[in-house]
Amino acid sequence: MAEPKVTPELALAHGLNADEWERLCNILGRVPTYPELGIFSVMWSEHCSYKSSRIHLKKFPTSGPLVLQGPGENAGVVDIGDGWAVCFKMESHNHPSYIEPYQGAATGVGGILRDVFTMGARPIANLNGLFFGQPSHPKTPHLIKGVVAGIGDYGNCIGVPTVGGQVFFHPCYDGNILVNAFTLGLLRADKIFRGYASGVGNPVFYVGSKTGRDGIHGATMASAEFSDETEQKRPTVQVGDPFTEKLLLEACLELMEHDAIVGIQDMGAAGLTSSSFEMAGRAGSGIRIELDKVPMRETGMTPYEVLLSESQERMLIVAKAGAEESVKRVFTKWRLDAVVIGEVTDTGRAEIYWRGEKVVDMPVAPVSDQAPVYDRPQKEPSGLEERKRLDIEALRDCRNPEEALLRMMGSPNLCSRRWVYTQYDQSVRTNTVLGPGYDAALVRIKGTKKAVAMSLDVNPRYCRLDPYEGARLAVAEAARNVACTGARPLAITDCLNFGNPERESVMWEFARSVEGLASACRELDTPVVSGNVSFYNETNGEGIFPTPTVGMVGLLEDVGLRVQSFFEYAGDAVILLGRTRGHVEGSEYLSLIHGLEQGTPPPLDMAREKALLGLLQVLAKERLVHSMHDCSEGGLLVAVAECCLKPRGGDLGASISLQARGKRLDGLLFGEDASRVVASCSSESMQKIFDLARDRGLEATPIGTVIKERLQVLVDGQPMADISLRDLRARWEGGFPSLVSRV
Amino acid sequence: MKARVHVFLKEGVLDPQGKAVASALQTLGFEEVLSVRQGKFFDIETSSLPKGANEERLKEYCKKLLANPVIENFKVEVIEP
Amino acid sequence: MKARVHVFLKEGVLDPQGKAVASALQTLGFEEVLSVRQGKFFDIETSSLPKGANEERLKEYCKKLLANPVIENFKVEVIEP
Amino acid sequence: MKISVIEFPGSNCDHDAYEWPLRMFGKAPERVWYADRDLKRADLVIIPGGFSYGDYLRCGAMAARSPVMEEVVAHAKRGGYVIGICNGFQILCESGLLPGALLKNRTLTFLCLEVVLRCETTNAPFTASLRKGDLLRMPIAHGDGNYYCDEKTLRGLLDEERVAFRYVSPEGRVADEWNFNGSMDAIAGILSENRRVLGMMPHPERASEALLGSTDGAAILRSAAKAIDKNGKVEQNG
Ligand SMILES: Nc1ncnc2c1ncn2[C@@H]1O[C@H](COP(=O)(O)OP(=O)(O)O)[C@@H](O)[C@H]1O
Ligand SMILES: [Mg+2]
Repeated sequence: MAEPKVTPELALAHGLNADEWERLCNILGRVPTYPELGIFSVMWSEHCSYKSSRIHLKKFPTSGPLVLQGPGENAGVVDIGDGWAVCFKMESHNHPSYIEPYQGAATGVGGILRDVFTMGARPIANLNGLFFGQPSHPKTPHLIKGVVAGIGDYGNCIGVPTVGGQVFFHPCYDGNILVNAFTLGLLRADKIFRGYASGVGNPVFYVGSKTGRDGIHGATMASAEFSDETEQKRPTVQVGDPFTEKLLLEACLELMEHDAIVGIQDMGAAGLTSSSFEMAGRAGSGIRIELDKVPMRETGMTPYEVLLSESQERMLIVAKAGAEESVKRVFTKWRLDAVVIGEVTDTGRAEIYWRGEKVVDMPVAPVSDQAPVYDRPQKEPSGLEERKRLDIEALRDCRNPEEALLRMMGSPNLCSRRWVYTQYDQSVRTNTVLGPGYDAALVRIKGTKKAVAMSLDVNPRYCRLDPYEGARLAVAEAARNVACTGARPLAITDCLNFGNPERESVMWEFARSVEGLASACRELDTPVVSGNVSFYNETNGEGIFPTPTVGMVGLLEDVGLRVQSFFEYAGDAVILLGRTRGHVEGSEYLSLIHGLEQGTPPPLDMAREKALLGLLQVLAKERLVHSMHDCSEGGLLVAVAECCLKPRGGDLGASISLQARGKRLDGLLFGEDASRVVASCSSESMQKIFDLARDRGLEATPIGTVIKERLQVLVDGQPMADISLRDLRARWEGGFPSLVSRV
Repeated sequence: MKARVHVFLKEGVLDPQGKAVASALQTLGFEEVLSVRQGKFFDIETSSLPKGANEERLKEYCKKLLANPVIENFKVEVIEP
Repeated sequence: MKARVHVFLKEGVLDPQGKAVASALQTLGFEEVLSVRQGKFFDIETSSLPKGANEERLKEYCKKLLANPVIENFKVEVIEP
Repeated sequence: MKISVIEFPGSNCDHDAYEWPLRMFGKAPERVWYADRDLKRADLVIIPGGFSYGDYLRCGAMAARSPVMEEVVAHAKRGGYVIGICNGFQILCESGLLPGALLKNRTLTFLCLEVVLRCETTNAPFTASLRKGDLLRMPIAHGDGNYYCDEKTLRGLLDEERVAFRYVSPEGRVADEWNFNGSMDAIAGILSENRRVLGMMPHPERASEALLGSTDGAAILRSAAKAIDKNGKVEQNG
């Protein structure tokens, strides 16, 4: 097949603008070949080069005494003591999941798993953050079913439990759903593998599945907006093969036991191109590849196609010279291809041959890390000031809290996620101490007393109203969820999902969100160790809400001290930690009951939050509480109701009595003031808890008692709600199935 | 009408199942097997439709539900009108 | 040889997938749909076999692997010897 | 008692099955790779859950035809003990050691949740230490656990009391809503004719530690160990 002539126009069609075209011609000192153009286009795509986000991401705190590997590698690594470390990262697979929900979500999971095991870690837990359009949108049920099945089938098949996540519905995702996949792996702290192609003469191995024409230009697609036209121009969709990935996982981990690997990296977005350039780039070396040696699944593939293919379940390994036989032996055992396709050189260039002919000859460094960097213009979105104004007094206060509570419990954003997570294997590997349904998942580390806690959080509505505060609230909520188990928050990974960065308002939202994450992480001493940026989540000019998903990881030194989220014993006292001001602006209540998404997100005092996180850990350590549950979307009453509905049955209710002290009912019951936790404890522990809270300048208020069968609420002595747990559960559990029951 | 609809993966789309079946057959001693692609079919019965509408109708089933146009093609076949 | 093998559920064996497809089609407005049974097929390519062996060989694939005799029947078809 | 755990490509509960006796008895079982034919003198063979061969084609179909399964069949014919869990159960059915087949769950989705099992017979090594009617809590995690067999086979299973476990309500009642995957007669596990081969969809190895929420699964392995030690070693070939 004749290759097209390379021109500035062709470059433009590859997503490279005039400046970039000039820049690449200068780097080469000539017009690129067609394969070279392909390489530039993917390496300099937003997805791979981070050209619009790079200057902002520098603001993150990324180091700390426990950080063994920060951003820049395939995944971050944090020390958890006793010689162990955890490796984790989150990644988006938004565009592919919208086009083909099942395969898009499945390959998203496959990709993030490879990022983690490539570091030498055995994946032990998955989380997923899902953001769908409104339930009534004709595409939504189909997208939900496909995405959930895809995530489940991949993780289930490979044998990594999916232990938590988040699902959020909003019309802003109607044309752009988000699928954020998180994986955490376990490794020895002194056995971290990295993506370095060093050591002149070392062989470069291609291992795993064969290469086909899958997803060519997936990376550039993830860097372009959707329009009705792109929906036509679909690339060949990548199909996940979890069975092969399982074999690849076992083979890689087995090989890592041998002293054979210099560097290893998965072929993710932009496939062989990005893995080879990035590995050589990190090591400051060169690389020579004989492209026609790549195992191919289809006939007639061109060098361009082989370089840009995004076929899944493949890895690039730079082995020690002389270790070729061990590599082959291990991969043969697992019935996978392992082929030497090239070697490391000292030229600083990538020289790629096809049937003896040199088709690519370009310097590595300028391509891999001198991609263009843009400080794109920013401007506050128009109308934001108006959106932030809300005359609450003009709104009718809640008249029937019981009805409001029932409605909220069955609503898309608050109802039980059981329909989702029963499709996920939660307990394979026998480590899951707290799975989905708890504030944070808790996974024990065998052979130690330790357990790792993790939670995904973000409230896009807050971020829309104030991206800076919204991002800080996401970090705070994730940390609080983790601390509710008794664990200490250690570090985060993030997934920054935004619209088109070439629009000033989107760039403004992005910059503010990054600053918010950075400041919050600095204040909580939870560095950012890995992450991912997904721009261009727009359809026909309609962007999503800023959605900086936060994945927080924490450590519980003694799993015996864990705290769970549900009422355990009738007769226990129910207490509220933290202060209620009645902030109803920006809340789920306001959106659901009044159809308003206005005002400011709840104010966050990070010093108080930090004090609260400390208190939660002490309460766990001193065994003073029987349950702790974060109070977030839906406010206090929803939090209490959630404490009643246990994942394993045996529900217990509560009799709650609150003082309004002049607050509006909606704010008191459904306001979303930050930094609050609902706890239950024996009456003997109460005083001790109050003392510990006071020492830290925190409020702690007794608000009721755990009882059987009903949830009863009094405000200033007046009955506000009296609901049987059976009804409450029916509402809460009925919500999700009704969303997906439409064809 | 009685009909059969075949739904198969488009050419070039990876078929992990077919691949695994092929290699299992080879391991079982059927070394002559070169490749296997797996597909689905649906045997459909309907009450009678307006004359001549059968084939069109089957295609609609495929477009609306039976086939995933992103990765699959289909072929319809009326067996008994 | 090129061949196609159909594997289908025996009559009487519950086919929850087919049932779900039928009811989904009905919900989509295709009210004429009475029943759907879902099956699998395999498109197989082999290197050439001794003359006349093709059909027998395909049946062996089915008996040894492709079909589960407890619940499934099969039908083989040589497309190109 | 000697235990071996078989590992197929794609098995993913092999670690869990391996650690099960290790945690309970402090003694590590043997690992047996699917391509080998040596069961390492096992009395009890555990066929673990997971996705052998990705569950492609049919769950358990390809594993059932691998070399090691010929040895497992021979072992069972000699009176050896076998337990197949989840995918292991599917493999046992595919290999003909147990009757019937496991179809797609009636929800057409994968299902992972805790179920309640009722012990239906104590006339088997795996349940001899239980009482009939005992309720056990443990998770299921499968997409194809909907047990099916023809009428005659079912009659046989019932007449010979070869149903080991049924899915029941928390109070111990058989009821449609608690039979999540839609299994015929709410069957969760069955025995071979000689009662020494057990296949079950739920995961006892995931329910043998208080930290993970239930210890009920331990009873099955403990019971088997007791029975095997009492009955004496299984005759070995070669
Ligand atoms: N996509 C998902 N996958 C698995 N578990 C989920 C998913 N979405 C939500 N969950 C689980 O459901 C529970 C409720 O979620 P959420 O309301 O977001 O919790 P919180 O408000 O405490 O952060 C959590 O335990 C969470 O892990
Ligand atoms: Mg949340």
